[in-house]
Amino acid sequence: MTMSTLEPGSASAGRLLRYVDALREAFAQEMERDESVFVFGLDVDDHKSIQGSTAGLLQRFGPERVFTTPLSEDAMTGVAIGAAMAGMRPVHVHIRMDFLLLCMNQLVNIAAKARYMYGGTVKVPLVVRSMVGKSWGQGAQHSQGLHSMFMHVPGLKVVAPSNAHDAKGCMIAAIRDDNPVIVMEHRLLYPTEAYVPETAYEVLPGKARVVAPGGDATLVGISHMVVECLRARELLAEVGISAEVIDPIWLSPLDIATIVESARRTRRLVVADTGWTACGAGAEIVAAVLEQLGPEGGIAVKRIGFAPTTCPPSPPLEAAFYPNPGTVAAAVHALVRPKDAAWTPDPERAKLAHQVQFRGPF
Amino acid sequence: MTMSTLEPGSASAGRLLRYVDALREAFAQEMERDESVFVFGLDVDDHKSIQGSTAGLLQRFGPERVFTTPLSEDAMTGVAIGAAMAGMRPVHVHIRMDFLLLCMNQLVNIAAKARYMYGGTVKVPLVVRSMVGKSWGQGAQHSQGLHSMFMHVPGLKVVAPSNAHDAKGCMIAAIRDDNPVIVMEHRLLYPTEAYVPETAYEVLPGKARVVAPGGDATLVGISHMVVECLRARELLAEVGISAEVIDPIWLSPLDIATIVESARRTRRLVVADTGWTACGAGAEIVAAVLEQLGPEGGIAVKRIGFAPTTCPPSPPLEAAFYPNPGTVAAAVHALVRPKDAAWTPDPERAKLAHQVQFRGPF
Amino acid sequence: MEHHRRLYRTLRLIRVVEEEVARVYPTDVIKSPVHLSIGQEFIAAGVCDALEPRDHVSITYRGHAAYIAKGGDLNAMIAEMYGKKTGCCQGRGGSMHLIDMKAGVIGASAVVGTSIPVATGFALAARRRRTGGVVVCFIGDGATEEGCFAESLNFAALHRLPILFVCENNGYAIHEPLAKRWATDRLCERVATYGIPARRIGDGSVFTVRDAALEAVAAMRDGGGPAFLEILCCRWREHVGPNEDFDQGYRSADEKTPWAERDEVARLAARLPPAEVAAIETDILATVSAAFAFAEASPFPVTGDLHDHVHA
Amino acid sequence: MEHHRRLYRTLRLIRVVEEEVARVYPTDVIKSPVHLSIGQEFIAAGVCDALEPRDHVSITYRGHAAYIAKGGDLNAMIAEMYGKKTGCCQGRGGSMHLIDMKAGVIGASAVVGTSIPVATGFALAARRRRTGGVVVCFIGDGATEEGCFAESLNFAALHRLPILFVCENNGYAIHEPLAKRWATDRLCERVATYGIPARRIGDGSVFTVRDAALEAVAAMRDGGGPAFLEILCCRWREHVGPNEDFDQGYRSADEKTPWAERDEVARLAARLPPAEVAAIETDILATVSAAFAFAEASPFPVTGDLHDHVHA
Ligand SMILES: Cc1ncc(C[n+]2csc(CCOP(=O)(O)OP(=O)(O)O)c2C)c(N)n1
Ligand SMILES: Cc1ncc(C[n+]2csc(CCOP(=O)(O)OP(=O)(O)O)c2C)c(N)n1
Ligand SMILES: [Mg+2]
Ligand SMILES: [Mg+2]
Repeated sequence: MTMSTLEPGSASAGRLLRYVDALREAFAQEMERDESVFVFGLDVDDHKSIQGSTAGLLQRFGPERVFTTPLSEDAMTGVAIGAAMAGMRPVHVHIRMDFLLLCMNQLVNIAAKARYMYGGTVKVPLVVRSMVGKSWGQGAQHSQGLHSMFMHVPGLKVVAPSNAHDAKGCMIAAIRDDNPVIVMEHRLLYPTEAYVPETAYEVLPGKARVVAPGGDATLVGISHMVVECLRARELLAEVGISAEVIDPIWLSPLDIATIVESARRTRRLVVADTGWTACGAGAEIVAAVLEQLGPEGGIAVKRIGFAPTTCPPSPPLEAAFYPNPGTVAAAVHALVRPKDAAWTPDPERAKLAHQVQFRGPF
Repeated sequence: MTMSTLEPGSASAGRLLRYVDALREAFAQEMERDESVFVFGLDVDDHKSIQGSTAGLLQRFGPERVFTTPLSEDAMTGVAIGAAMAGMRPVHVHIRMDFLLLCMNQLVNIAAKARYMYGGTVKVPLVVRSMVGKSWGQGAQHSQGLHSMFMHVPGLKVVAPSNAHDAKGCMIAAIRDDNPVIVMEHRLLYPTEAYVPETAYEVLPGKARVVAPGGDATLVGISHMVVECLRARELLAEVGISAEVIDPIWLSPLDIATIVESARRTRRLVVADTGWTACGAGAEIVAAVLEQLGPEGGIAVKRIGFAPTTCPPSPPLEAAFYPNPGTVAAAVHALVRPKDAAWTPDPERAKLAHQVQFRGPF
Repeated sequence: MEHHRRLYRTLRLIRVVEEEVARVYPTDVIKSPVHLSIGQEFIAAGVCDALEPRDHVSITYRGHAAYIAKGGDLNAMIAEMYGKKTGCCQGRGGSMHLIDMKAGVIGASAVVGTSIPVATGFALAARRRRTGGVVVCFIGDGATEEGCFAESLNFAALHRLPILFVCENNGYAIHEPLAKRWATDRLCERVATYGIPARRIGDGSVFTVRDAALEAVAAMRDGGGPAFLEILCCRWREHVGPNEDFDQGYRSADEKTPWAERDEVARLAARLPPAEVAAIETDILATVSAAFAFAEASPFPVTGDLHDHVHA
Repeated sequence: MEHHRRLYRTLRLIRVVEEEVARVYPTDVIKSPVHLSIGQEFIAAGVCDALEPRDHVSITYRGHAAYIAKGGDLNAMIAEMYGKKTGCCQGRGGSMHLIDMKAGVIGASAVVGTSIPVATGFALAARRRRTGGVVVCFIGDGATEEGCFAESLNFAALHRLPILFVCENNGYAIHEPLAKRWATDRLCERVATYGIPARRIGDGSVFTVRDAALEAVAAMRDGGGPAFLEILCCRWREHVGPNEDFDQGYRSADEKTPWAERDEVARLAARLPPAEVAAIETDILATVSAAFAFAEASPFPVTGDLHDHVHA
């Protein structure tokens, strides 16, 4: 299926490519360009090659630059940090973001702090790839979007590309960045397509993208939720509400100015996240926008994300756990027309195409 | 020195006790009451006994219930979880909150989720004690307040007592709680005194405390920052600004209603935290208050916390890294009198007594 | 030989359940990934035969065999895989998080290795409460690479906890062979340096496994400390999912051949009177089809249940 | 014996620096906790004597000795402890995070053990870039209890990385003795099961240490994999801070006696011509007092520096 958030503007807009292939192209091009780039992590070199995102790299670059590891996420993260400090550019791959909880010490106590606590004498050009799993029984420990924990920590950068174009551009930017970058990919985005230039390019921190314009509410979607927000926007349009959808792309550093500008105009801000809301990215965005708007404040705000529970695999519970275009649209509607009766779009129409298709195995 | 936020109201108000001794009393009373309570973790049984907070417990309850461990924070956390699932009530002690980064997997992937993912068939009555270090060269890895990471995760409770009275009451409540509770203590609070009842009592989740009333601004202080907010309030009073100071005590679950009620009245909300602000407790409080206030919104907000850098040990840098009564007061002033010139209290007067006294070693 | 019959029944029950799971899997009634233990049943069956009700077992996401062998509720297991309210986790766990506290099955983690210290904590509690119970902690070969394995061994040995670690060494973590993960295969030797009796079993025999477990458990009940068994085995199916995967190129079907030839299920059947085998078979088929029918008939949880059990 | 003189100079330099740190400590000019290595100098001195400039060492928060022995800038070290802008971390590290990338000192962590995998990563880079360099990773006995130690050993051995792990076993982690932390003391035996040559040195001799390091490093430069040394030693001072602590009840002064009797600093001095010792002493005192004067005279960072170096 096609889910292109970036229309072809010119010849240089590239071909339609899947998110997973865009990632793979980023690795191949950067490994070609720079000898110091290497890709490692559990299962990067097997025939499944991380859902295909590392396919062919072993054959092309050899086992010194593409290799699996023992099940030792903590030490392997330290190894990546050391190699990065020594001048290499490791890309450390985790098939689930949940496993980063095993490496928090290395990421937060070492990677994030090394440059600062060593007085600027070292760099840690490290990329940590991690994937958020969703639906079909992923359950408690294979489903978490933990980006807000990393956004909390100075010294780390965090990026969550929502489409194939940004997947390639952000990954290349991350690899070239001299700092540790946590890349949050989303499993459900892997088959989605966008126009992707063939040559290497960077989608750099500092610029959020207004994905679709609107005047009644500002709708910020994170990662996969960008896609669901676009669908919510369509549903809202049918009842005469116009939502502006913004993709922050980079979560840290965060381009808050673009969101502030939009919210100042629409007076309503909804953040839809692929994670829990408490101390989440949505809390950060809401608080930062309101600090910047200052006394003029007075905008209505709402965060949407995972329900405040562990992720349950049973389908009816899972459906209630995750936000979806219908719940997003309903939340926007409630802010825009607070006096109206609550409105929820027809659940059938609110379903997302790629959401429905996905079925196991992992 | 005396820093009593709770005045003696009656005979039952107890004696003046230091924070550290209040903690110790809580352990002793609960261990006496319930055989299944035990206290373990690195160095709980040596002559320094975690700054004195576990002093005497070994002698009284023996090495089966009070013991040190190998340097294996990850596995020891799992051991605590298993023992808790099996019906014990472990109190697992870490002399620095920074070390919890070694146990994130066990805390987030197991402790927080066990009851939910096992369908309510188990309980995890676990207490994790951790201390925030501050000043005098603690530096990058011995200074972090990581409560917001835990507030993010459903299934965990988080508490940050700011005075001796709450230290005892919250610790007893945490030990009796059937869920995993992360207790964030603060090293600088250890010598501070408050009136503490002799008998056992619980300071339960669900009720924030209005520590001092005021009409111009709502000032929420977390952990140690409550003390600094009270000092800021005095400084503000001198220029005719009246700040209401609120101590949430429990951060998760959070009594947001008390804060909302105050902010609705004062129209200004400042949260002063002992941690970074991005996706921090302050972001959560600001966003939750604004969601609840709804369209009436229109209040001015500001978060204060660690500077967005790693903690540097050099004194001038450290002084700039931490918020203090002067910076808190200045922030409130800016919200209350946005058109006035910025005002900063005399730095000498803004210093905190116990802050000045503290000098190493650890 | 009463225990022969008992072992056969357990082995056969596990095999039939797993094959039924594999059979219905393509119909999408199972709402979780499944990690089958076909070919590895002799380990759980042999070890759990040495246990008593007061003992605990800690299992993995590849835990169907041990769950069944320890006497976990089969209806609740299948219902859990179907995502039903009657599941052992009320649909909140799925196949990777089976638990049955009544039967002494203390749960499973989908994060490899992380149940090792949790199991060690159960052993600490057993020691402290002087229940006389022991804990068996099942793990895969991959789990031994996680740091918490070494940390847990040291702690268990230091405190002489009653815990038997059982490593099911099937030679692979997903598709990665030992040679790409282990510097050497001197695992038992390493574990022994903690003062933990460690033994490697390579003959694939359920009886050898059972005897080793009996011996280890007896020593623990006498106040001995932890023990360790590394048991070689072969995973007959793909890592996750219902199919074989010898056509995927990462391993050859030859690896399975010797194991298939000495399949314990068939071997034990051949040594029992045919009538007895037939009776057991009838019984098992009834049990298993009842369990699937139970799962099928059970209701799903409803949306309103979502917020239950976040806190106790 | 040129290397005898060189070793003595290093030993004595470390001792004098540490004693000066202890002396000035009560005046509060040092803005960090200090973990002195007095009594343990022979390890860093012996090991680093086997190294070349292209080699790296990873140190701990008790890292003054190894920092100096590898040739780290002394002025920058003392200035760092004073919190000065001229410090090796510009006042952002403090005594627990010394680094001198020019001298091959790759930094220290205050979270015990966590520098082990980082050092292993440097060894991976050295292998990949074929620098011919090796890495020495200094750790305490306590650090071996952390899971990342086992994980790192396995990985280093699997990839045959050029890294020498040196465990300074002083018998304590803060005040906790080995007996409360280690199930057994068969550490070298355990490390050997990874295929890593492992040796325990108990004689306290800087020469024994140096010879063992030379041998290990030579093998690595020839393409050999990792090696391990466990070196027994005694911490003469308290865990953190400038004082002795034999009066605290957790250990007796007798523990120090044999070590003090064979103090390598005194022993090597006695074997050199007195005039040479005196010349070295003059030189060292000048160096050390210059370093403290440099630190004293250097400016503190200013508030405006706070946000530097968060990102590269
Ligand atoms: C900590 C962690 N890392 C990686 C994974 C992905 N993963 C799932 S199963 C598995 C293989 C584990 O192998 P082993 O322990 O030998 O068990 P087996 O599957 O062979 O029974 C891996 C790597 C995971 N679930 N958890
Ligand atoms: C992960 C971690 N746990 C606990 C501590 C507290 N701590 C600081 S030093 C130390 C002892 C370490 O002992 P060892 O490795 O033997 O080194 P030594 O101090 O004896 O040189 C401990 C437990 C810490 N800094 N980091
Ligand atoms: Mg395996
Ligand atoms: Mg030591």
